[in-house]
Amino acid sequence: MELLLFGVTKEIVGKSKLTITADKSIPDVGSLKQWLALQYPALSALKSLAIAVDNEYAGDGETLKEGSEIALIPPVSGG
Amino acid sequence: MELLLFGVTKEIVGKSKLTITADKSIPDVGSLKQWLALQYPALSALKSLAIAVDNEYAGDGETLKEGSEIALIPPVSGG
Amino acid sequence: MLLKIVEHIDIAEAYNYLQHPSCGAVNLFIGTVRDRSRGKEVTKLVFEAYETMALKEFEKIALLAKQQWPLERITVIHATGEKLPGDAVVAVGVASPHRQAVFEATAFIMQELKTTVPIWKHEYYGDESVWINAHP
Amino acid sequence: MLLKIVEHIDIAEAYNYLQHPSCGAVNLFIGTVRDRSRGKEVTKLVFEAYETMALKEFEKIALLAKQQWPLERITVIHATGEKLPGDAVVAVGVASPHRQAVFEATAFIMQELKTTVPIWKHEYYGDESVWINAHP
Repeated sequence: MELLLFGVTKEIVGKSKLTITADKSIPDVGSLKQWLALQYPALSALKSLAIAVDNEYAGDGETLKEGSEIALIPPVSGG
Repeated sequence: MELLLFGVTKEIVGKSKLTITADKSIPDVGSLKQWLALQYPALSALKSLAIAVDNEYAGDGETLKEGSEIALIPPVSGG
Repeated sequence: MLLKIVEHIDIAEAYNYLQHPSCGAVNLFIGTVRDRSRGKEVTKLVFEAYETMALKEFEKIALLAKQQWPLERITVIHATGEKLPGDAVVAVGVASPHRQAVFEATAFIMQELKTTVPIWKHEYYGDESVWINAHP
Repeated sequence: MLLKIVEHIDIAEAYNYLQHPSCGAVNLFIGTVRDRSRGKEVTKLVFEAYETMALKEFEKIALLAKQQWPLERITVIHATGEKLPGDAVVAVGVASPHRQAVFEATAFIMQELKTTVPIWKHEYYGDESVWINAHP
Protein backbone atom coordinates (compact mmCIF):
# COMPACT_ATOMS: atom_id res chain seq x y z
CA MET A 1 0.00 0.00 0.00
CA GLU A 2 1.18 3.48 -0.79
CA LEU A 3 0.41 6.37 1.53
CA LEU A 4 0.58 9.96 0.30
CA LEU A 5 1.82 12.46 2.88
CA PHE A 6 1.09 16.19 2.96
CA GLY A 7 1.93 19.24 5.01
CA VAL A 8 3.22 18.57 8.47
CA THR A 9 2.86 14.79 8.09
CA LYS A 10 5.39 14.89 5.26
CA GLU A 11 7.80 16.61 7.63
CA ILE A 12 7.14 14.18 10.47
CA VAL A 13 7.61 11.08 8.34
CA GLY A 14 10.43 12.66 6.35
CA LYS A 15 9.10 11.78 2.90
CA SER A 16 6.11 12.43 0.67
CA LYS A 17 5.21 8.78 0.11
CA LEU A 18 5.30 5.80 2.42
CA THR A 19 5.07 2.22 1.23
CA ILE A 20 3.54 -0.23 3.70
CA THR A 21 3.47 -3.94 3.08
CA ALA A 22 -0.14 -4.98 2.85
CA ASP A 23 -0.73 -6.86 6.00
CA LYS A 24 -3.56 -8.58 7.80
CA SER A 25 -2.73 -6.47 10.84
CA ILE A 26 -3.79 -3.31 8.96
CA PRO A 27 -7.16 -4.29 7.49
CA ASP A 28 -8.87 -0.91 7.84
CA VAL A 29 -8.45 2.83 8.37
CA GLY A 30 -8.65 2.56 12.17
CA SER A 31 -5.83 0.04 12.37
CA LEU A 32 -3.75 2.11 9.93
CA LYS A 33 -4.10 5.07 12.30
CA GLN A 34 -2.96 2.91 15.22
CA TRP A 35 0.00 1.61 13.25
CA LEU A 36 0.99 5.17 12.24
CA ALA A 37 0.77 6.42 15.82
CA LEU A 38 3.18 3.68 16.92
CA GLN A 39 5.65 4.25 14.09
CA TYR A 40 5.51 8.06 14.20
CA PRO A 41 4.53 9.25 17.69
CA ALA A 42 4.74 12.90 16.54
CA LEU A 43 1.58 12.29 14.50
CA SER A 44 -0.34 11.92 17.77
CA ALA A 45 0.53 15.49 18.70
CA LEU A 46 -1.45 16.86 15.75
CA LYS A 47 -4.78 18.55 16.31
CA SER A 48 -6.39 15.87 14.14
CA LEU A 49 -5.41 13.30 11.54
CA ALA A 50 -7.78 12.06 8.87
CA ILE A 51 -7.28 9.42 6.25
CA ALA A 52 -8.51 9.72 2.69
CA VAL A 53 -9.12 6.67 0.55
CA ASP A 54 -9.40 7.30 -3.18
CA ASN A 55 -9.81 11.04 -2.63
CA GLU A 56 -12.59 10.76 -0.05
CA TYR A 57 -12.44 11.14 3.71
CA ALA A 58 -12.67 7.64 5.17
CA GLY A 59 -14.08 6.48 8.51
CA ASP A 60 -12.12 4.17 10.82
CA GLY A 61 -14.18 1.17 9.73
CA GLU A 62 -13.36 1.48 6.02
CA THR A 63 -11.47 -1.52 4.67
CA LEU A 64 -8.12 -0.86 2.97
CA LYS A 65 -7.74 -2.47 -0.44
CA GLU A 66 -4.49 -2.98 -2.31
CA GLY A 67 -4.40 -0.41 -5.13
CA SER A 68 -6.39 2.26 -3.33
CA GLU A 69 -4.90 5.74 -3.11
CA ILE A 70 -4.48 6.41 0.59
CA ALA A 71 -3.50 9.79 1.99
CA LEU A 72 -2.82 11.30 5.39
CA ILE A 73 -4.78 14.52 5.93
CA PRO A 74 -3.47 16.64 8.81
CA PRO A 75 -5.58 19.66 9.86
CA VAL A 76 -6.32 21.66 6.72
CA SER A 77 -5.52 25.37 6.51
CA GLY A 78 -6.45 26.56 3.03
CA GLY A 79 -8.21 29.78 2.24
CA MET B 1 -35.03 79.62 -6.39
CA GLU B 2 -33.77 76.95 -8.73
CA LEU B 3 -35.00 73.38 -8.50
CA LEU B 4 -33.01 70.50 -10.00
CA LEU B 5 -35.12 67.71 -11.48
CA PHE B 6 -34.09 64.10 -11.96
CA GLY B 7 -35.46 60.86 -13.36
CA VAL B 8 -39.22 60.70 -13.70
CA THR B 9 -39.69 64.21 -12.24
CA LYS B 10 -37.71 65.64 -15.14
CA GLU B 11 -40.14 63.91 -17.50
CA ILE B 12 -43.21 65.09 -15.59
CA VAL B 13 -42.11 68.72 -15.44
CA GLY B 14 -40.61 68.60 -18.92
CA LYS B 15 -37.28 70.17 -18.05
CA SER B 16 -34.23 69.52 -15.87
CA LYS B 17 -34.36 72.80 -13.99
CA LEU B 18 -37.26 74.83 -12.69
CA THR B 19 -36.97 78.42 -11.56
CA ILE B 20 -39.47 79.52 -8.92
CA THR B 21 -39.79 83.10 -7.79
CA ALA B 22 -38.89 83.21 -4.14
CA ASP B 23 -42.15 83.81 -2.42
CA LYS B 24 -43.49 84.10 1.11
CA SER B 25 -46.02 81.42 0.22
CA ILE B 26 -43.18 78.87 -0.15
CA PRO B 27 -41.13 79.37 3.01
CA ASP B 28 -40.18 75.75 3.60
CA VAL B 29 -39.87 72.26 2.14
CA GLY B 30 -43.41 71.27 3.12
CA SER B 31 -44.98 74.20 1.32
CA LEU B 32 -42.75 73.61 -1.72
CA LYS B 33 -44.13 70.06 -1.90
CA GLN B 34 -47.70 71.40 -1.73
CA TRP B 35 -46.98 73.94 -4.44
CA LEU B 36 -45.43 71.27 -6.68
CA ALA B 37 -48.40 68.94 -6.19
CA LEU B 38 -50.73 71.70 -7.37
CA GLN B 39 -48.62 72.68 -10.36
CA TYR B 40 -47.75 69.13 -11.43
CA PRO B 41 -50.44 66.70 -10.26
CA ALA B 42 -48.54 63.76 -11.82
CA LEU B 43 -45.94 64.15 -9.06
CA SER B 44 -48.55 63.00 -6.55
CA ALA B 45 -48.78 59.64 -8.33
CA LEU B 46 -45.17 58.83 -7.47
CA LYS B 47 -44.38 56.27 -4.79
CA SER B 48 -42.57 59.01 -2.87
CA LEU B 49 -41.05 62.42 -3.43
CA ALA B 50 -38.24 63.80 -1.31
CA ILE B 51 -36.58 67.19 -1.42
CA ALA B 52 -32.86 67.71 -1.03
CA VAL B 53 -31.46 71.04 0.10
CA ASP B 54 -27.75 71.55 -0.52
CA ASN B 55 -27.24 67.86 -1.23
CA GLU B 56 -28.96 66.61 1.94
CA TYR B 57 -32.40 65.10 2.37
CA ALA B 58 -34.57 67.80 3.96
CA GLY B 59 -37.58 67.47 6.27
CA ASP B 60 -40.81 69.35 5.60
CA GLY B 61 -39.98 71.94 8.26
CA GLU B 62 -36.69 73.00 6.71
CA THR B 63 -36.65 76.65 5.63
CA LEU B 64 -35.81 77.42 2.00
CA LYS B 65 -33.14 80.05 1.52
CA GLU B 66 -32.42 81.91 -1.69
CA GLY B 67 -29.19 80.50 -3.09
CA SER B 68 -29.66 76.97 -1.75
CA GLU B 69 -29.40 74.09 -4.20
CA ILE B 70 -32.79 72.43 -4.13
CA ALA B 71 -33.53 69.12 -5.85
CA LEU B 72 -36.52 66.84 -6.33
CA ILE B 73 -35.70 63.24 -5.42
CA PRO B 74 -38.22 60.73 -6.78
CA PRO B 75 -37.86 57.08 -5.57
CA VAL B 76 -34.26 56.05 -6.12
CA SER B 77 -33.36 52.92 -8.07
CA GLY B 78 -29.59 52.68 -8.21
CA GLY B 79 -27.56 49.52 -7.75
CA MET C 1 -12.19 55.43 0.24
CA LEU C 2 -12.66 55.26 -3.52
CA LEU C 3 -16.12 56.70 -4.19
CA LYS C 4 -16.98 57.47 -7.78
CA ILE C 5 -19.69 58.01 -10.36
CA VAL C 6 -18.31 56.98 -13.73
CA GLU C 7 -19.34 56.12 -17.26
CA HIS C 8 -17.52 52.81 -17.27
CA ILE C 9 -16.66 50.68 -14.22
CA ASP C 10 -13.10 49.37 -14.19
CA ILE C 11 -13.13 46.19 -12.06
CA ALA C 12 -9.33 45.92 -12.04
CA GLU C 13 -9.03 49.46 -10.68
CA ALA C 14 -11.49 48.62 -7.90
CA TYR C 15 -9.65 45.42 -7.00
CA ASN C 16 -6.26 47.13 -7.03
CA TYR C 17 -7.55 49.83 -4.74
CA LEU C 18 -8.78 47.19 -2.27
CA GLN C 19 -5.30 45.77 -1.69
CA HIS C 20 -4.03 46.53 1.80
CA PRO C 21 -1.08 44.82 3.54
CA SER C 22 -2.96 44.10 6.79
CA CYS C 23 -6.13 42.85 5.09
CA GLY C 24 -6.41 39.20 4.18
CA ALA C 25 -10.05 39.45 3.11
CA VAL C 26 -11.29 41.36 0.08
CA ASN C 27 -14.85 41.20 -1.17
CA LEU C 28 -16.20 42.78 -4.31
CA PHE C 29 -19.85 42.87 -5.37
CA ILE C 30 -20.69 43.78 -8.93
CA GLY C 31 -24.20 44.51 -10.10
CA THR C 32 -24.73 43.97 -13.81
CA VAL C 33 -27.54 44.53 -16.30
CA ARG C 34 -29.78 41.50 -16.63
CA ASP C 35 -31.14 40.48 -20.02
CA ARG C 36 -34.70 40.19 -18.71
CA SER C 37 -36.79 42.16 -16.24
CA ARG C 38 -40.48 42.00 -15.40
CA GLY C 39 -40.86 39.17 -17.87
CA LYS C 40 -39.60 41.29 -20.75
CA GLU C 41 -36.35 41.40 -22.70
CA VAL C 42 -34.24 44.37 -21.62
CA THR C 43 -32.67 46.28 -24.48
CA LYS C 44 -30.81 48.80 -22.34
CA LEU C 45 -30.76 50.68 -19.07
CA VAL C 46 -30.02 54.35 -18.64
CA PHE C 47 -28.79 55.53 -15.25
CA GLU C 48 -29.02 59.10 -14.12
CA ALA C 49 -27.39 60.44 -10.95
CA TYR C 50 -27.56 63.58 -8.88
CA GLU C 51 -23.81 63.34 -8.69
CA THR C 52 -22.81 65.76 -5.93
CA MET C 53 -25.44 64.38 -3.59
CA ALA C 54 -24.85 60.75 -4.60
CA LEU C 55 -21.17 61.08 -3.68
CA LYS C 56 -22.10 62.58 -0.32
CA GLU C 57 -24.44 59.65 0.30
CA PHE C 58 -21.72 57.18 -0.71
CA GLU C 59 -19.48 58.75 1.90
CA LYS C 60 -22.13 58.59 4.63
CA ILE C 61 -22.75 54.91 3.89
CA ALA C 62 -19.04 54.12 3.83
CA LEU C 63 -18.57 55.82 7.21
CA LEU C 64 -21.53 53.92 8.66
CA ALA C 65 -19.95 50.68 7.45
CA LYS C 66 -16.60 51.63 8.99
CA GLN C 67 -18.29 52.15 12.35
CA GLN C 68 -19.68 48.63 12.26
CA TRP C 69 -16.84 46.60 10.80
CA PRO C 70 -13.03 46.84 10.77
CA LEU C 71 -12.53 47.97 7.17
CA GLU C 72 -9.28 49.35 5.79
CA ARG C 73 -10.56 49.94 2.27
CA ILE C 74 -14.00 50.77 0.89
CA THR C 75 -14.92 51.44 -2.70
CA VAL C 76 -18.33 52.36 -4.09
CA ILE C 77 -18.55 53.00 -7.81
CA HIS C 78 -21.74 53.53 -9.81
CA ALA C 79 -22.07 53.92 -13.54
CA THR C 80 -24.30 56.42 -15.30
CA GLY C 81 -25.50 56.66 -18.90
CA GLU C 82 -26.54 53.88 -21.23
CA LYS C 83 -25.79 50.32 -20.12
CA LEU C 84 -26.36 47.12 -22.06
CA PRO C 85 -27.11 43.62 -20.71
CA GLY C 86 -23.95 42.27 -19.07
CA ASP C 87 -22.46 45.71 -18.33
CA ALA C 88 -21.43 46.47 -14.75
CA VAL C 89 -23.57 49.20 -13.20
CA VAL C 90 -22.31 49.17 -9.62
CA ALA C 91 -19.23 47.89 -7.82
CA VAL C 92 -18.97 47.80 -4.03
CA GLY C 93 -15.84 46.43 -2.42
CA VAL C 94 -14.23 46.30 1.00
CA ALA C 95 -11.02 44.98 2.55
CA SER C 96 -10.66 43.86 6.15
CA PRO C 97 -8.46 41.68 8.32
CA HIS C 98 -11.64 39.68 9.04
CA ARG C 99 -13.42 37.46 6.58
CA GLN C 100 -16.97 37.60 7.92
CA ALA C 101 -16.78 41.40 8.09
CA VAL C 102 -16.31 41.76 4.35
CA PHE C 103 -19.47 39.85 3.46
CA GLU C 104 -21.62 41.70 5.97
CA ALA C 105 -20.20 45.11 5.10
CA THR C 106 -20.63 44.64 1.34
CA ALA C 107 -24.25 43.51 1.79
CA PHE C 108 -24.93 46.47 4.09
CA ILE C 109 -23.45 49.03 1.70
CA MET C 110 -25.47 47.66 -1.23
CA GLN C 111 -28.66 47.73 0.81
CA GLU C 112 -28.10 51.34 1.88
CA LEU C 113 -27.07 52.39 -1.60
CA LYS C 114 -30.34 51.11 -3.03
CA THR C 115 -32.29 52.95 -0.33
CA THR C 116 -30.76 56.40 -0.13
CA VAL C 117 -28.47 57.26 -3.04
CA PRO C 118 -30.05 59.58 -5.66
CA ILE C 119 -29.51 57.46 -8.73
CA TRP C 120 -32.30 56.45 -11.08
CA LYS C 121 -32.68 53.54 -13.46
CA HIS C 122 -34.63 53.88 -16.68
CA GLU C 123 -35.29 50.44 -18.13
CA TYR C 124 -35.94 49.98 -21.86
CA TYR C 125 -37.72 47.02 -23.46
CA GLY C 126 -38.12 47.52 -27.20
CA ASP C 127 -40.55 50.44 -27.58
CA GLU C 128 -41.51 50.73 -23.92
CA SER C 129 -39.52 52.15 -21.06
CA VAL C 130 -40.06 52.67 -17.35
CA TRP C 131 -38.44 54.53 -14.48
CA ILE C 132 -37.87 51.69 -12.04
CA ASN C 133 -39.56 52.03 -8.67
CA ALA C 134 -41.14 55.43 -9.48
CA HIS C 135 -44.80 54.46 -9.16
CA PRO C 136 -46.58 52.26 -6.60
CA MET D 1 -18.30 25.70 -12.51
CA LEU D 2 -14.72 26.91 -12.68
CA LEU D 3 -12.80 24.95 -10.05
CA LYS D 4 -9.03 25.14 -10.14
CA ILE D 5 -5.79 24.82 -8.27
CA VAL D 6 -3.26 27.16 -9.85
CA GLU D 7 0.08 28.81 -9.26
CA HIS D 8 -1.22 32.29 -9.91
CA ILE D 9 -4.81 33.49 -9.50
CA ASP D 10 -6.14 35.58 -12.38
CA ILE D 11 -8.89 37.81 -10.97
CA ALA D 12 -9.99 39.00 -14.42
CA GLU D 13 -10.47 35.40 -15.56
CA ALA D 14 -12.61 34.68 -12.49
CA TYR D 15 -14.72 37.78 -13.03
CA ASN D 16 -15.18 37.08 -16.74
CA TYR D 17 -16.31 33.55 -15.96
CA LEU D 18 -18.93 34.88 -13.53
CA GLN D 19 -20.76 36.86 -16.21
CA HIS D 20 -24.16 35.39 -16.99
CA PRO D 21 -26.99 37.13 -18.88
CA SER D 22 -29.69 36.31 -16.32
CA CYS D 23 -27.56 37.20 -13.28
CA GLY D 24 -27.53 40.76 -12.04
CA ALA D 25 -25.51 39.96 -8.92
CA VAL D 26 -21.89 38.85 -8.93
CA ASN D 27 -19.80 38.51 -5.79
CA LEU D 28 -16.12 37.73 -5.61
CA PHE D 29 -14.15 37.07 -2.45
CA ILE D 30 -10.37 37.16 -2.58
CA GLY D 31 -8.18 35.99 0.24
CA THR D 32 -4.71 37.51 0.21
CA VAL D 33 -1.50 37.09 2.19
CA ARG D 34 -1.34 39.44 5.18
CA ASP D 35 1.94 41.09 6.13
CA ARG D 36 1.60 40.07 9.80
CA SER D 37 0.34 36.96 11.57
CA ARG D 38 0.49 35.92 15.23
CA GLY D 39 2.21 39.23 15.99
CA LYS D 40 5.07 38.51 13.62
CA GLU D 41 6.03 39.82 10.21
CA VAL D 42 5.21 37.28 7.52
CA THR D 43 7.93 36.81 4.92
CA LYS D 44 6.06 34.28 2.79
CA LEU D 45 3.47 31.52 2.77
CA VAL D 46 3.78 28.22 1.00
CA PHE D 47 0.59 26.38 0.11
CA GLU D 48 0.50 22.69 -0.59
CA ALA D 49 -2.57 20.88 -1.95
CA TYR D 50 -3.66 17.30 -2.41
CA GLU D 51 -4.92 18.38 -5.79
CA THR D 52 -7.14 15.56 -6.97
CA MET D 53 -8.97 15.41 -3.65
CA ALA D 54 -9.09 19.21 -3.26
CA LEU D 55 -10.83 19.53 -6.62
CA LYS D 56 -13.35 16.85 -5.61
CA GLU D 57 -14.03 18.76 -2.39
CA PHE D 58 -14.44 22.03 -4.34
CA GLU D 59 -17.07 20.31 -6.44
CA LYS D 60 -18.93 18.94 -3.42
CA ILE D 61 -19.00 22.38 -1.81
CA ALA D 62 -20.14 24.06 -5.04
CA LEU D 63 -22.98 21.55 -5.40
CA LEU D 64 -24.03 22.09 -1.77
CA ALA D 65 -24.13 25.85 -2.44
CA LYS D 66 -26.20 25.31 -5.59
CA GLN D 67 -28.74 23.36 -3.56
CA GLN D 68 -29.18 26.25 -1.17
CA TRP D 69 -29.08 29.31 -3.45
CA PRO D 70 -30.02 30.03 -7.08
CA LEU D 71 -26.51 30.24 -8.57
CA GLU D 72 -25.76 30.22 -12.27
CA ARG D 73 -21.98 30.47 -11.91
CA ILE D 74 -19.58 29.30 -9.22
CA THR D 75 -15.83 29.59 -9.23
CA VAL D 76 -13.39 28.36 -6.60
CA ILE D 77 -9.69 28.88 -7.29
CA HIS D 78 -6.86 28.23 -4.85
CA ALA D 79 -3.21 28.98 -5.33
CA THR D 80 -0.33 26.69 -4.36
CA GLY D 81 3.39 27.32 -4.00
CA GLU D 82 5.16 30.32 -2.58
CA LYS D 83 3.04 33.44 -1.94
CA LEU D 84 4.21 36.85 -0.76
CA PRO D 85 2.27 39.44 1.27
CA GLY D 86 -0.43 40.93 -0.94
CA ASP D 87 -0.67 37.92 -3.27
CA ALA D 88 -4.10 36.35 -3.81
CA VAL D 89 -4.29 32.82 -2.39
CA VAL D 90 -7.96 32.03 -2.91
CA ALA D 91 -10.79 33.40 -5.04
CA VAL D 92 -14.41 32.35 -4.56
CA GLY D 93 -17.08 33.87 -6.75
CA VAL D 94 -20.74 33.30 -7.59
CA ALA D 95 -23.37 34.82 -9.86
CA SER D 96 -27.09 34.82 -9.18
CA PRO D 97 -30.25 36.68 -10.15
CA HIS D 98 -30.56 37.49 -6.42
CA ARG D 99 -28.33 39.86 -4.52
CA GLN D 100 -28.59 38.42 -1.01
CA ALA D 101 -27.86 34.92 -2.35
CA VAL D 102 -24.42 35.89 -3.60
CA PHE D 103 -23.21 37.13 -0.20
CA GLU D 104 -24.52 34.12 1.67
CA ALA D 105 -23.24 31.63 -0.89
CA THR D 106 -19.75 33.13 -1.03
CA ALA D 107 -19.48 33.13 2.77
CA PHE D 108 -20.70 29.52 2.89
CA ILE D 109 -18.23 28.30 0.27
CA MET D 110 -15.30 29.99 2.05
CA GLN D 111 -16.34 28.49 5.37
CA GLU D 112 -16.59 24.98 3.91
CA LEU D 113 -13.35 25.38 1.99
CA LYS D 114 -11.47 26.18 5.17
CA THR D 115 -13.02 23.17 6.89
CA THR D 116 -12.76 20.31 4.43
CA VAL D 117 -10.43 21.01 1.50
CA PRO D 118 -7.00 19.31 1.77
CA ILE D 119 -4.80 22.37 1.37
CA TRP D 120 -2.11 23.35 3.85
CA LYS D 121 -0.53 26.67 4.68
CA HIS D 122 3.08 26.90 5.80
CA GLU D 123 3.76 30.35 7.22
CA TYR D 124 7.30 31.78 7.30
CA TYR D 125 8.52 34.56 9.58
CA GLY D 126 12.22 35.22 9.09
CA ASP D 127 13.94 32.05 10.37
CA GLU D 128 10.87 30.39 11.85
CA SER D 129 8.02 28.67 10.08
CA VAL D 130 4.86 26.86 11.12
CA TRP D 131 2.21 24.66 9.55
CA ILE D 132 -0.92 26.63 10.36
CA ASN D 133 -3.53 24.84 12.45
CA ALA D 134 -1.49 21.61 12.69
CA HIS D 135 -1.05 21.49 16.46
CA PRO D 136 -3.48 22.24 19.28
